[in-house]
Amino acid sequence: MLTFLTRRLLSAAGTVLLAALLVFAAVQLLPGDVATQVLGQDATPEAVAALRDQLDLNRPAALRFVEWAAGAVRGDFGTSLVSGEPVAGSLWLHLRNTLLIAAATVAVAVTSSIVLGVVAGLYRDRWPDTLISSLTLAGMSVPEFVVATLLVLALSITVPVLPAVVLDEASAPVGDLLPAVVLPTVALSVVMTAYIVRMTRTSVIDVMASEFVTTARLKGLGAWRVVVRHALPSALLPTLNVIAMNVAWLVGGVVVVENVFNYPGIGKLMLEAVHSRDLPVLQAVAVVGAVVYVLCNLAADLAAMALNPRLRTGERSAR
Amino acid sequence: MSEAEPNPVDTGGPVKGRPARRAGTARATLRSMLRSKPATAGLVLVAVHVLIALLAPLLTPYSPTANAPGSALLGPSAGHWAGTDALGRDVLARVLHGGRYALTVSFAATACAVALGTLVGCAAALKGGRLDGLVMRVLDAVLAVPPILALLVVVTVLGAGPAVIVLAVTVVYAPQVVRVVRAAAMGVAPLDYVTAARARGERTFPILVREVLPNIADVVSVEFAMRASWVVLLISSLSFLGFGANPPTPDWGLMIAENRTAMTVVPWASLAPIVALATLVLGLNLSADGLAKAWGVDRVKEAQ
Amino acid sequence: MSAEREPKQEAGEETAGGAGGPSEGRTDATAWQGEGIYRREVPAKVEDLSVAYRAGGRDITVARNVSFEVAAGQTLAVVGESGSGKSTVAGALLGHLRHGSRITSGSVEVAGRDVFSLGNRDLKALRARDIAMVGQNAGNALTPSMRVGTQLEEALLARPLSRADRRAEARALLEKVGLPEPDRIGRRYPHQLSGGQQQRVAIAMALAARPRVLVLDEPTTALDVVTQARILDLVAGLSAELGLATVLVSHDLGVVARMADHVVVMREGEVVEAAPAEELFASPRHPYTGRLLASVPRVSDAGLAEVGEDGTRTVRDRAPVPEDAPDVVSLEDVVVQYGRSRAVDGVSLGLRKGEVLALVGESGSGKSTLAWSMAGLRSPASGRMRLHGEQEGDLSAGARRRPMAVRRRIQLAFQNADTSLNPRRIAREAVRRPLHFFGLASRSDADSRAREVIEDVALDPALSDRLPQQLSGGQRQRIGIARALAGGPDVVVADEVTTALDVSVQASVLALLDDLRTERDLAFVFISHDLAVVRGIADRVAVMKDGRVVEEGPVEAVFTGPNHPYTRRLLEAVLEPAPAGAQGAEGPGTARDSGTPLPGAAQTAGAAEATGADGAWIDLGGGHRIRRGGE
Amino acid sequence: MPRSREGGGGPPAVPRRTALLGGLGAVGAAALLSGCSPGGRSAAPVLSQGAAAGTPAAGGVLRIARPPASQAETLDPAGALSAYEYLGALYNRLVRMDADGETAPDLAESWESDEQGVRWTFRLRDGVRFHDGARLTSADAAYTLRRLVDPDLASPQGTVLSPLVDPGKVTAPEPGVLGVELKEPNFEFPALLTNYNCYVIPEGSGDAIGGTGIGTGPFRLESFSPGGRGRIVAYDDHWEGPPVLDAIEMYSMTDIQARTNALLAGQIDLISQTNLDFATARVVEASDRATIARSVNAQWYVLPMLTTAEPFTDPKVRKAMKLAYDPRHVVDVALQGTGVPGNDNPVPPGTPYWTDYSVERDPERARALLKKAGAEGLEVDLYTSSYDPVFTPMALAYRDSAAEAGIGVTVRNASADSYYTQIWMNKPLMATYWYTGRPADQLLNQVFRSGSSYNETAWSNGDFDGLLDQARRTRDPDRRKGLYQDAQRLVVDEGGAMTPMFADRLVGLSREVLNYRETGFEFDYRSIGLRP
Repeated sequence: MLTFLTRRLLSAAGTVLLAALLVFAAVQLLPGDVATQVLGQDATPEAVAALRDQLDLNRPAALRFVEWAAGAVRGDFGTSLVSGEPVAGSLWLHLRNTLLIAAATVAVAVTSSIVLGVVAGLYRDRWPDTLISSLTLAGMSVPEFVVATLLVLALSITVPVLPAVVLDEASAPVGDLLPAVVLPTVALSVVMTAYIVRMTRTSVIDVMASEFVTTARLKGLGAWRVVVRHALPSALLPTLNVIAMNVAWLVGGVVVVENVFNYPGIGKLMLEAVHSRDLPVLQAVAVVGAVVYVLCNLAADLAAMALNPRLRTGERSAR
Repeated sequence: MSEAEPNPVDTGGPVKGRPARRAGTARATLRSMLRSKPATAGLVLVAVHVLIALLAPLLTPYSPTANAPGSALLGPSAGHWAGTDALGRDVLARVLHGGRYALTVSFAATACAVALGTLVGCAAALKGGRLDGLVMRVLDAVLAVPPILALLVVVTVLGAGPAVIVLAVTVVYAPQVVRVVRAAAMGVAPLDYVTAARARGERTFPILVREVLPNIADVVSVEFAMRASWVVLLISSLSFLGFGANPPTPDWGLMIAENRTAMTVVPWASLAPIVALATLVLGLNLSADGLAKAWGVDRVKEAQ
Repeated sequence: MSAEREPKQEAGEETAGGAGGPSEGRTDATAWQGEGIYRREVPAKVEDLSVAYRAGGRDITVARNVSFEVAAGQTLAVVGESGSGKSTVAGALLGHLRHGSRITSGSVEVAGRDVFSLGNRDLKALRARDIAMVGQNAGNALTPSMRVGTQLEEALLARPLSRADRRAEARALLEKVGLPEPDRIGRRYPHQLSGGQQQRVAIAMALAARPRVLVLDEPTTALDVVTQARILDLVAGLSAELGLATVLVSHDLGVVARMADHVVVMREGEVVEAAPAEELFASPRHPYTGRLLASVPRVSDAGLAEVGEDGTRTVRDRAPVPEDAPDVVSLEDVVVQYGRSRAVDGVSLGLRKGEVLALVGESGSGKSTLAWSMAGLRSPASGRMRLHGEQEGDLSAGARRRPMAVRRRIQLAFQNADTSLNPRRIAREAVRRPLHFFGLASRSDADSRAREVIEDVALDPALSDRLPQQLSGGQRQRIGIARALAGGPDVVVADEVTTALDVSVQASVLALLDDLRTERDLAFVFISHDLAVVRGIADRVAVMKDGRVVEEGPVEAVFTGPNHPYTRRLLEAVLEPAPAGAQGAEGPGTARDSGTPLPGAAQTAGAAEATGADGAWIDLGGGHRIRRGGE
Repeated sequence: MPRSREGGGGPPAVPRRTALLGGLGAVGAAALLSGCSPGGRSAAPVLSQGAAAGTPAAGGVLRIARPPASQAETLDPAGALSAYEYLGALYNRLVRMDADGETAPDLAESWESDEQGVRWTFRLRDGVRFHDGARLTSADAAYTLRRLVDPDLASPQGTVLSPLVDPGKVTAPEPGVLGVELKEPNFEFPALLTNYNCYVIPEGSGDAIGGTGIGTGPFRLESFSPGGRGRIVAYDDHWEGPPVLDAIEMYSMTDIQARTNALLAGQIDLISQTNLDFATARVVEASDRATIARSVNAQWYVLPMLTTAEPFTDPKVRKAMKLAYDPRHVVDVALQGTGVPGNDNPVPPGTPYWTDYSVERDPERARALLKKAGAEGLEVDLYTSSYDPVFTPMALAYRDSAAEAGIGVTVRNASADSYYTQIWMNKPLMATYWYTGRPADQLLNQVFRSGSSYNETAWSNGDFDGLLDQARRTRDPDRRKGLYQDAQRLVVDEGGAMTPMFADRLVGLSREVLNYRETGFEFDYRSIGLRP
């Protein structure tokens, strides 16, 4: 178990490092020199040279990457080209804010979608399934920016119960941000729920048709017991990965929704960095995204181990 | 040994019962899809969108790009069924033409992503060993980079244009296709007919083309339909963020972005493209479901 | 139609008469074990049952007008090949139908209640108390996420027991099914148990409710022969002890013979014959039953059995391999590794032209790995593996590195007819490709050549335009063999080629292989775990265990002994399709010819002295040798 | 002034700065609102002309949504990255511009020059105190001016002032008097000090001013975070008397839509630096929480042709581009009539030096010119962005119009955030705009003079430069005006900038806001207030 964890963590770290390298390399490949980009029209040769010097661009890329990575490990992501401040500070704040939405979304979407998915799976082809499946299809067919726009129109402008946009900046206390979390959470949950419900439904249908559930039924057990004790653990297994991928997506994919709500999260930070070619920020965001992705997958694996003793105990006997 | 479903004894009669899944018989697939109402609806939706895109100029007397300052922001009327936008352009005309951009770019992007992903995924599955390890490692890292970030970087750097969008979407989705296709190909690779080919000493490429590809064609097709629906959404999101089509191209995402503030004044200027977009995505989703069902592909599991 | 009528009436009579038949006495005696008040009640009764499901807009009948009943303490076997509807009937006894299926006529009565008219609650109660089922594969039937002890205790919920009592009872049950250390086993998860242990747990679970009816659906099919024998003993003992009415569903006539008092034979959803076991095995009345029985290979046959239309059985003479037949393949000390473990650990064997060498062993013994290695799919880590003949070839190279001429001379045929053909290509294509690939036919005449090859395996060439799923299992297997023949090989490695086939089909495929061998002087490496099949087709046998050959010799010698203890265990576990009674002195479940007493360890040692031993081996002469050391 | 770009490391600064506002036309609007007569364009602006006026409640807090200049913005008025909305509230200038475009006293009560227009004397208002309590003296004003021309600071206005001001010759002879001796005569000098970069800061505060915001204005700084929120509160000791409001809160929102939604949802009271597009304006106007204030001719829109880039190096092509299109059509399409045609002259109609000169549209002549230039069937890319909602409609309208002269225009959308770094002055043809509200002299010098850093067309014309020099030396106002008008004609005939229109700016604000008055490109912070 411990060795397993160590191995997984090491491989996760490798993945993050490789991802960081990819981003770093991609950034190097961007047409145009960073210095020229930043200077724009004022890019006289001397100015470019000076800035290159200042940005440390004159040393080999490999060396810079190693140094950067060494800093990143210690939480030092360098300095923003735009604000001149350390990247880490605003990165953590934006990440914290996004995690706020992400946590709320995960809580809402995962619970509701599992419940809905199980119901749909159990009532396969009957009206609850038809209803839930139609709703999820609708949820999958409407882009989140449409959902977000409609929500603002309905709940902020027509009936102003919730803020349309976030007025606070990234460093606002969590308490101040809470009311602003509601609408983004709803918008994201709609989309996310749709996918997880479908997954859960299929998985429940599969498992309910499995031999061991049939056996449990034929043992004369109650329906609740069959579903909760026998079917659910196995049914949730394949769902875990979908959830993990959705959560990972949340952290990188909230761009559109954060944009609509002016929410000071990592998506907004990313968009700003892309626009202003703020490479250190961009790179830091990419790494944070990769870390979240890797952690989500790790969490999914651990959850899978909790649900599946086969993974937990390792293969022992068997013939 | 227990009977799964009736199987013929050694009499030579065709197998009954089992859903026929025969090679090359698109007709059988179609028939099986048409038996399901949702799948039929999906196919019809997609077909209607394709038809509209093809016939758009015949369906409306208005140009989708002509500005008519005199008739801006009109509500629906006999002249303009869905009203006009802020520049006086006929909303219906723009929506009808909008499918052209959405369909072409999405189709091209999906095709590239799926083709590339299929190639790499099959190769990794068949070759196995170190190549597979390497591919999966790199893939994992690529998947770890937030896709939207990759997309935005590509688009900001190369500028927004159909070709760039296609490239960007390929970059983002190909790795996911690789995973799915690889898993499917891994399911086929150990099967005896592939083993037979390997025992003959056939090279990897003929094995891939002759033995593996035909048998994961279903997975790939379902993948295609499913990805297409995501790609349509993604491209509209990009347009919405201002990274998509150049004005005055009629594009649904762009239209929604342009007109969403005015939703209370001219609701149809944004609702019409929303409806168009949603129905196309819905159609693709339903078709993917139908295809998956007809071929017995577990769509959700494949999606992992 | 007539085939169906007849047995139905027969069964009906039995029901109507309420008595009669050899089992009557026992029925009455054990009926007392029911509730307090005696009721003249049959524990399980199926009457005129028809089940159908809808597919492609029409009804497909899976079971038609099936009737039978089981008395307490009795075992009724439902026998049939795949597609006979036997499993459907088994499920119906518990009120369980596959999704989409429904009853179109008749009824199922268990413990006096009409199963399909029960409400949810009553049905649950019935399953919890009166009837239980053990499925084919306990590995799938046990919930993977729960400890087996917990699952067992769950099955006790219907009984008014305290928690502690339930635990104790669960422990007792595990003990009862012969599991050692029940406490430890109870804490394990299903995957931590072996297949046999899993099946024992499943049986314990079924017994937990103290049911009156026990349904066994192919309970031992997934198990090794040795384990199978033990499980069957267990079930037989428990049924007798508890006075259960047992319904056994099986395709294996050996198992049925061992277990059943009464047999119902089904084919394509219909009952073709129902009779007391002894009667049925002794003199089957329906021709189908006769053919079925005759098709089962027996270890006592000295050659392949051929079955006539009417079920007559003649044993074909084995064509002897000429003394001077040259070796086509020789293996010397071959080691094949998977990672660090040795799947094949130093095997030396020879194969002569026109000879069938059987590799026998349980799963995991390394026999398939060895075969695949010969076919060039996995290179040995060490040892020599050579092909002889007009062209010498090194077989330790992978297929791709072998010269074309060597490659085509050794070919592989597969076990599973479902996966051995590319489902997207017509059957002929599977044969055409090697013809073309090996340069044996030009593009233009490859097609006609392929037809010829297909005809050679006794298939109508018209079938060659079909896709695999439009062919039956046997047909597919023939195409698979045709594919192996297409290259014009000297050696065919046949990996469990008949294992997945129904007995009647198996017989015809075996006959085909035998014909091919004689006609073409082909050598076969025939891999099988079924000793009866081996006895019929092989010239020589090599028994493998844990990657090594433990015994090797001419088929007669190996089947008469003396043997390696492991071989002996395999032989003892073989079940023959003759009812327990008829097997007389041999005792139930054994197939030994009483004329060949089993040599004990002492005999083995003695034989060794007689002929002289060379290190690890005891040579019994005539090419028969046994590895030293027991299991 | 908008358009600064500047320096050293910062990205675009400008953009938003430049910001906003575009106008929307009244004319088309009418049709819309009144339910539209078929094909007709009636007039009658439907959008209200100005904000409600009246007696506001004493006190109150106004919430403003603003686009941040950058994540690195500061409160330094002289810099390129200043947080513009704060400046007018925190600081005062020596001279400001009144509603008629004339110079008016601010911190300087009066000024005069010698005969040559070289020696200038400004008399400062007495009793003015900075927020930190220090008295305003001419030393502060002198410091401010010297700092502006300090090349190290690289103030956008530095490029305008440094040819004139020698830091050594800025003197403070007595606390209430500032003396400036120019390097060359310039009778327009006071007008050049109306720029927002010229706000007066305390002597020696240059390094800290970006964070402290200490000035003499009606509000003082309470908090400020770059690219984030901030709050300013009434400065009771302001020399003109305290402002109506107690405080103003500033919120940064990059997305135009977000700002609008916040206004509609009642989360903020005023959208600053945002010209609403016509459709949005109608939504805002229709809402019961918010409305629109119009600021007439608040900005002028330009399609600058980079005269150093093909194909616009050829004057014939430039001329053809201008002859090809109909400014009226552009106004109609892009502004729905809420503006006036610009006829390629950047000086706002009705301002003192404006001349009514235009060249008649003539697509045929344009065709002929192109043929002569060997550029028949000209295809050009025209870049726009969502930076301002009018850019794209303007580009599309130009595209329509130019098609008649056989010119193919491809409109390309570029990212708003990097628009002023990647596109402006980089691409041969793009859409942009400037605020009006700057003196004609500054405008012409800054945007059209050879070598000026804001010369977005890179046009270089000796005659034009000479006219400007001569005008500055000319004391007689009428003659001076004549020279400036000649210069305008040169711009129209030969320059690289197409100026299709002047637009009203549509400002979204809460119905609660009273006395929103905008002059040039800033509003009156003192008198703005909330409904009682």
